[in-house]
Amino acid sequence: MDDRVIVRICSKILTPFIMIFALYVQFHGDYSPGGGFQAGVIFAAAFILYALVYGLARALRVLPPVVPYICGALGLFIFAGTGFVTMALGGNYLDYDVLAHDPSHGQHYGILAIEFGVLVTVFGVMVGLFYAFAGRRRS
Amino acid sequence: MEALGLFNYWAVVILMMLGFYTLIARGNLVKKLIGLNIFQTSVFIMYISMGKVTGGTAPILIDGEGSVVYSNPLPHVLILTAIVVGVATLAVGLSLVVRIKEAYGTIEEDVIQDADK
Amino acid sequence: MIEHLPVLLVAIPLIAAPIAALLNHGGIAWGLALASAFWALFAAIGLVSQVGEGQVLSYELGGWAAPYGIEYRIDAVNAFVALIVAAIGSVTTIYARRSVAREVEKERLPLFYAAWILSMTGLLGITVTGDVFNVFVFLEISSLSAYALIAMGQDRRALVSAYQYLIMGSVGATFIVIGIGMMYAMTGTLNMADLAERLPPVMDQRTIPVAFAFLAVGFSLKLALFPLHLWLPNAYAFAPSAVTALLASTATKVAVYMMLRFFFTVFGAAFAFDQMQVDLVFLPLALVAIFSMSLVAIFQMNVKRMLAYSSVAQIGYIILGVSMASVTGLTAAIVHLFNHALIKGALFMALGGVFYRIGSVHIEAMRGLGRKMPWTMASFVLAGLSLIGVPLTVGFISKWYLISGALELGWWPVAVLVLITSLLAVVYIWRVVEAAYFKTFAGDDEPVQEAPLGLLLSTWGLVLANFYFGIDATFTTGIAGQAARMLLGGGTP
Amino acid sequence: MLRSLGLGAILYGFWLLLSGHYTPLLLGLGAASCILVVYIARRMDVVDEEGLPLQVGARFLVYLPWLLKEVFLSNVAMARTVLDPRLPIRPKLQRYPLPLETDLGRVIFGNSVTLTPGTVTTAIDGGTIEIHVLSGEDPDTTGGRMSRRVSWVEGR
Amino acid sequence: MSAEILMLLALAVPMLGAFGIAFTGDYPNLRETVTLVTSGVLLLIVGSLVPELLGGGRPQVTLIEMVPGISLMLEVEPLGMIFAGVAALLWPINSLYSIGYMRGNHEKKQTRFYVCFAVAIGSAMGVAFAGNLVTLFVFYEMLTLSTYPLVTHKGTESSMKAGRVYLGILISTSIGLFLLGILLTHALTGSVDFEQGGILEGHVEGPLVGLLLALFMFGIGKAAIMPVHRWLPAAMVAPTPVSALLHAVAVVKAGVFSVVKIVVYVFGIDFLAGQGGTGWLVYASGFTVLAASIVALRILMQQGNLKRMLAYSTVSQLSYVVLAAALFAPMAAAGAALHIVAHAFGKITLFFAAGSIHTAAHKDDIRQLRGVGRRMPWTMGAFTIGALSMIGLPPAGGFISKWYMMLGAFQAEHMVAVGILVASTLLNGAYFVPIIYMAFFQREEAAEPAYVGGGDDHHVDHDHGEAPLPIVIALTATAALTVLLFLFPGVPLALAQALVGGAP
Amino acid sequence: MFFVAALGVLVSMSLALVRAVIGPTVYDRVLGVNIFGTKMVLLIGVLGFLTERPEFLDLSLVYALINFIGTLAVLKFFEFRDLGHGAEPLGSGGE
Amino acid sequence: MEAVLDLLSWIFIVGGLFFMIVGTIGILRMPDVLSRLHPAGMTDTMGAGLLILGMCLQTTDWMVLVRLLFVYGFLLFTAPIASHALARAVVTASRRADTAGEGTGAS
Ligand code: NA
Ligand code: NA
Repeated sequence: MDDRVIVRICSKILTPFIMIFALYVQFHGDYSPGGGFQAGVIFAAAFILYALVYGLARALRVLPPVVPYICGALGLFIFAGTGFVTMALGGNYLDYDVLAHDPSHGQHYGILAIEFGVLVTVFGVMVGLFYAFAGRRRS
Repeated sequence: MEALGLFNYWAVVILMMLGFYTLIARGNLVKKLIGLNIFQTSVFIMYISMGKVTGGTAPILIDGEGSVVYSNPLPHVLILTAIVVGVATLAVGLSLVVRIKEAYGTIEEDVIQDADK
Repeated sequence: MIEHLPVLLVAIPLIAAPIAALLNHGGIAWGLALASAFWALFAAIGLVSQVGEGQVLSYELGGWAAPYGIEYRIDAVNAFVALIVAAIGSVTTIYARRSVAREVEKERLPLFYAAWILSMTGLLGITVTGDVFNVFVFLEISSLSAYALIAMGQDRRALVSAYQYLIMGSVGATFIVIGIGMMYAMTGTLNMADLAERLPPVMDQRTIPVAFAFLAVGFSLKLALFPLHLWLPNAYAFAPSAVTALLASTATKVAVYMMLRFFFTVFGAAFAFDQMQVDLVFLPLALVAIFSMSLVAIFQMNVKRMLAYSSVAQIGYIILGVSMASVTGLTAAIVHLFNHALIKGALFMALGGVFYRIGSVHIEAMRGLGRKMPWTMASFVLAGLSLIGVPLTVGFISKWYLISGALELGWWPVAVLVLITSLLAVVYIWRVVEAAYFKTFAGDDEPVQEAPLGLLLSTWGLVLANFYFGIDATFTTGIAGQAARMLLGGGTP
Repeated sequence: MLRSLGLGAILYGFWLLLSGHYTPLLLGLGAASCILVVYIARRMDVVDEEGLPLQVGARFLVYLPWLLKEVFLSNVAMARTVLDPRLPIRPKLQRYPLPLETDLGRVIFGNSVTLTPGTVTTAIDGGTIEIHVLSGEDPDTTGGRMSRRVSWVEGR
Repeated sequence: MSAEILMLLALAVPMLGAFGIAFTGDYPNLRETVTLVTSGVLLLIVGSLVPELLGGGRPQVTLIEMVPGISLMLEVEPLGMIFAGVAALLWPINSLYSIGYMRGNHEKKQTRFYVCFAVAIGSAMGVAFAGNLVTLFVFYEMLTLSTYPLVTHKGTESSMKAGRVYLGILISTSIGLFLLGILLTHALTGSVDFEQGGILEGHVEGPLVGLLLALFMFGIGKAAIMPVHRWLPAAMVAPTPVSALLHAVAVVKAGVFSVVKIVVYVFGIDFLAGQGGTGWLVYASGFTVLAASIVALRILMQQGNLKRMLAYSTVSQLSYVVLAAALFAPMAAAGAALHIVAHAFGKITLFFAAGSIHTAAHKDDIRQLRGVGRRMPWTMGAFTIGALSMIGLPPAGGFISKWYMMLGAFQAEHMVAVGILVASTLLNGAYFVPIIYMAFFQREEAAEPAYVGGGDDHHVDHDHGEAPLPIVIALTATAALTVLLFLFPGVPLALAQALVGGAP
Repeated sequence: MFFVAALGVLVSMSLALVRAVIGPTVYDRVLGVNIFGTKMVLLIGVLGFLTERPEFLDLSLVYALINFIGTLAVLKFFEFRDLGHGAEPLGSGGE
Repeated sequence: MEAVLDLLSWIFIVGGLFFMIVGTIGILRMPDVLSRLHPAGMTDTMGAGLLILGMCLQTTDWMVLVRLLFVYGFLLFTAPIASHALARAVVTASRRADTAGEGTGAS
């Protein structure tokens, strides 16, 4: 019989809400730039909570270790790539105005893209780090 | 308000000292990192509590002349960027500590130094 | 295309780094590193050619104009530094392939090269940006990747060294960000040119000197000014050979550039030297660094460590030039940025060749190597002569300007000290020469081969550069002199 | 499947409450986010009668005010204890049988006990619960009433 | 061929020769041919520069502008011509001697030896033709570095130690003092050029002149003024041809040459004569002359190492040159220039003789020399001529140069200098004459225990004759040159007079 | 009003910090830090009101979350000396 | 109306601060970890609750209200879990120490 029933069930309930909160922070980030970072931290926190309660083995099954690695690099790629897209569209590097007909929409999309890059990187780094730590004793 | 500003100032200074002390005085590598992080956090608090950084304009949507423009989001970005950098530093530091622990079997600085003599 | 050059210099390596990490193949990752390094070199040459006559290039990132957005601003000073970084980056990347394949596990290669590219990106970014906070961001990008690179050294002490570097480097970066925050609080801008305009009216307030002090300490930590150099010797000694070559010849140089930029462009020489009298602190520290670290180098048995201490001493020379706050002194400092990069790059690369073959850089292990690895050791000796400051080498040019600067100011004892410490360099370089040429090989009878061609070619490339720019220094001293005048002219040109 | 849809709906409601901006872009992003989260939650295997206890929803809302009242009362009592110069406490660990059938019920009960100052759940082990009691009053009066109400919430 | 091209060739030929030697290293005969051909070609080149110079020409060529205002440039003037002539003349002879010596003694790493030798000669050419202080310094340092492997040639612990002393003193004085002097000159005058009459006039006054002079005099360690002379005795562990190179052909000559050149073309004789605070140089060099002679005398009395005694003799002889230059009198300066030549011929003869004895009999100490004159008449005959030149007696070239120096001392009315010259002549006689007497008139010591020293594993050979033929030819040639200088001092004298501004 | 609230919260935080510092057991410290954290959540909210930046409330939610997970992680670490310890064997969850 | 709201806010906030500070005083006064958990609970339940209630009365912004309630809901949900986890850890650790002690005592 599992004697950690309280923690187990409560985190079960909590996890989806944490994740949706992360995405809320993410997509409302353009009103307060930098949301991508918080979102990444929160999203990673949801995973870390899960791994803490259910054990690393199960967390690894849900999210294989290569995923955070890829995320880390992919985020940077999104960030730098957006700059190139704006440049390809005739603007300066990271000049979002050119991303849509209406400059303000362009800025909106640009910030969304950048922030998404940040989210992916931060998530990858945090989870990767947790894996690195939690996985040590076993190996 | 004045008093609070002053309080923040002292909180920053105390945190900074605390972090710096931990950083220097502790032999445990993880504690050093924690000290570093406290030290950096104190700086973020300083940024937040500095009137001109946050007091200017709130990063919300404001209406310009007919078209929607975004206000200066700078202070917010600065703090967040600094925090990201701090977290990344912590991440690299901790992963180093993990590997040090594997290589030396300890995370106490003096033991490590003895081991390499 | 050409108008995007300032940002492309940084952006292309920036996007190459994640690709290198994602593709997960060591060879491709190296190829990407090489491509980005050569790209940076190409772009840097383009930039240098555009700022030759004192022009300034400005590039605004994103939609926001200068005070809010980030501006990249290129003049003779940073174009030259970018050229140093890109050139050394290219040579060391060529060098890295064989050397790193030997010293770093295969699975880690993609990550290694991703960090390698990021490190270069950060350094290039610091040089081109005209935004003080952006400086901090790039500084941390380069530093964090440097910590990761150092930790990939074979010896477990590499880990501890990287950790110590991380702690001290982060403290330095935090000091810098404190200073930047204070300046922002006082002026409401992060743009260097704007700061230069808005600082003078508020300079009598207490915050600005405090900000200046924080920045000065932060930079001193990053550039390993004695006695804040403690992280450097071990970090250089235990990092993979190629990493040592890259960092030793670029990282501290860029930190010096950063300091020059803040002292001269942002605060202005008058504030830094007349009001804050930073030279009163820097001059003695530089002299102590030059003397004591050269002395310490003599007693090192690990040759890499020996050269690391020598680097701290050489940084002392650069700071000495800065403390003069005269055209000649600054020219000496800036030209030595370039020259020392050539010298130390060549020396560490030669040592990397030694490590490649015999797996050690202990002075006892290098006995008799002059015969076993003639080309490698010849390159070491020639670069060593340059370090000493023998005529026809770049080291001589640096010393010439440095001592001329000292004599112009009537700083007699300083000139003498610089010459005396050159002699200390003779001593520590000659210890290696004697071991390599006049003692018999200590190892088994196993034949020791010459280093691989790729290593040799890149090492010799730098060695020849040591002589080329030592014989015809008109280009380097010309641009350094222009940069010095520009910095002393106050503000941006 | 139904439970997944339910989770999605609840999450979307949560999103709408937080968002405050009801543009097509953000509504679309919200929907996409909910789908992503439900997908991950299913992968995590947390979408079940414990992870999304829709079955107790209504009864729990009835139980909550009573719980808050209990919490308020014991808070006041605890404040008195703390401020009493003699600090009249007699802490001890006690074990009680739990007349509850589901893990969810036990969790609700255990958390309610912890939430009321003066008692902290230290362990739930199948049919028994171990509670740390601060001032030796028999918690049975509270505990008894509470377990009955939780049993009702549990609805079995 | 124009003079400019000839000057460039004078530098390039030895360097190319070094490459040729390196490439032919596996074939000793071919290698030695390359050495001899190269040295012969160099002699031709240098010789063909003389007429232009005597015609009053001062050919110049700028190699490259290193930094704005400072170039690597070459210029031929009389003093440099004297030095270059001596070096170019002695190189082929020394090469011939080296072949005999190196083969006769089975020395190792001969290729490295010849390569470094060629580079050293090339550097000496650079020193001789240097058109400004920086160029002079460049080649001066090259000379130091290229001779270091020669000094440590044997690779033994003692030769390593000697190498460290050699390099330590030469580099530390050149970087610590010489370079500082150059930089100070540049800071004061904005120029580093050599000009007739000097460049300091009007830029510097008073004690600073003395200081600057000291920086140059002690900075040019190769001139071996006490106390920076120690490298020279230390370096005598090297093979004899190297000693010849050091003492006669290039190294110490480069030192005293630089001293004279700087006194004449940077300070200017008239300028120095009019300055206070520079008189000390006469006393410093005079002290060196006497002290080194006394040391040499002590070595004689202890029956010590012959080459070591010759080394101290060199220290003292070099200081003649410096002393003469320090008199700031035209006649003395001419004497100084002449003495560079005279001492070169005489001293190389002496070292050749010492090496000859070492090769033939493995004898290195003075006490072993009894009776050697009868077994090796050519060698000891040449030795005698060399010794006469050192003392300053006819029929050796040393007489001419000492004569001019004496005249200079009277011209400057410097009676102390006259005294020093007289006293040192007596001292020189006192340590050379007994050796000649021992060699020719004393009987050989019998059954002496094997002498182990100098890192040499040969046993003393008591039943020996003359040295190998190349050695004998070489030392006869240099002895002949010493006598010829006495008989026909025309060309060097003309050059020496041109140096001090007299009509050529 | 909010100024008083901020001051009060700060007083409470300092008291919690005292417990965290004096210990004596590691659990006392965890408790102290945890309480300090939950009070920080409130402080951020109050400061948001004080500076009229209500979006600080998002920040306090984030902080509350981190505080909670951090506490759990530390406790788990002290129990198992390993954050990856499996609370249940593979595949046993959610039957 | 506004004055009434202000008054209520003051009452709630002062009340919240009262429970909060008394709670932390309790944390300091109580003799052992488990006992300290009880007053700790006060700060998160009544302390935070009343404080947030007071703040709720001061806002007219629906979004702020929602967030304040979420913050409190989150605290109320997680505080007992954290307390329980801590208590459980303390009890488990002390039992472990006891059995270890008995083990050594018996041998
Ligand atoms: Na409770
Ligand atoms: Na003599």
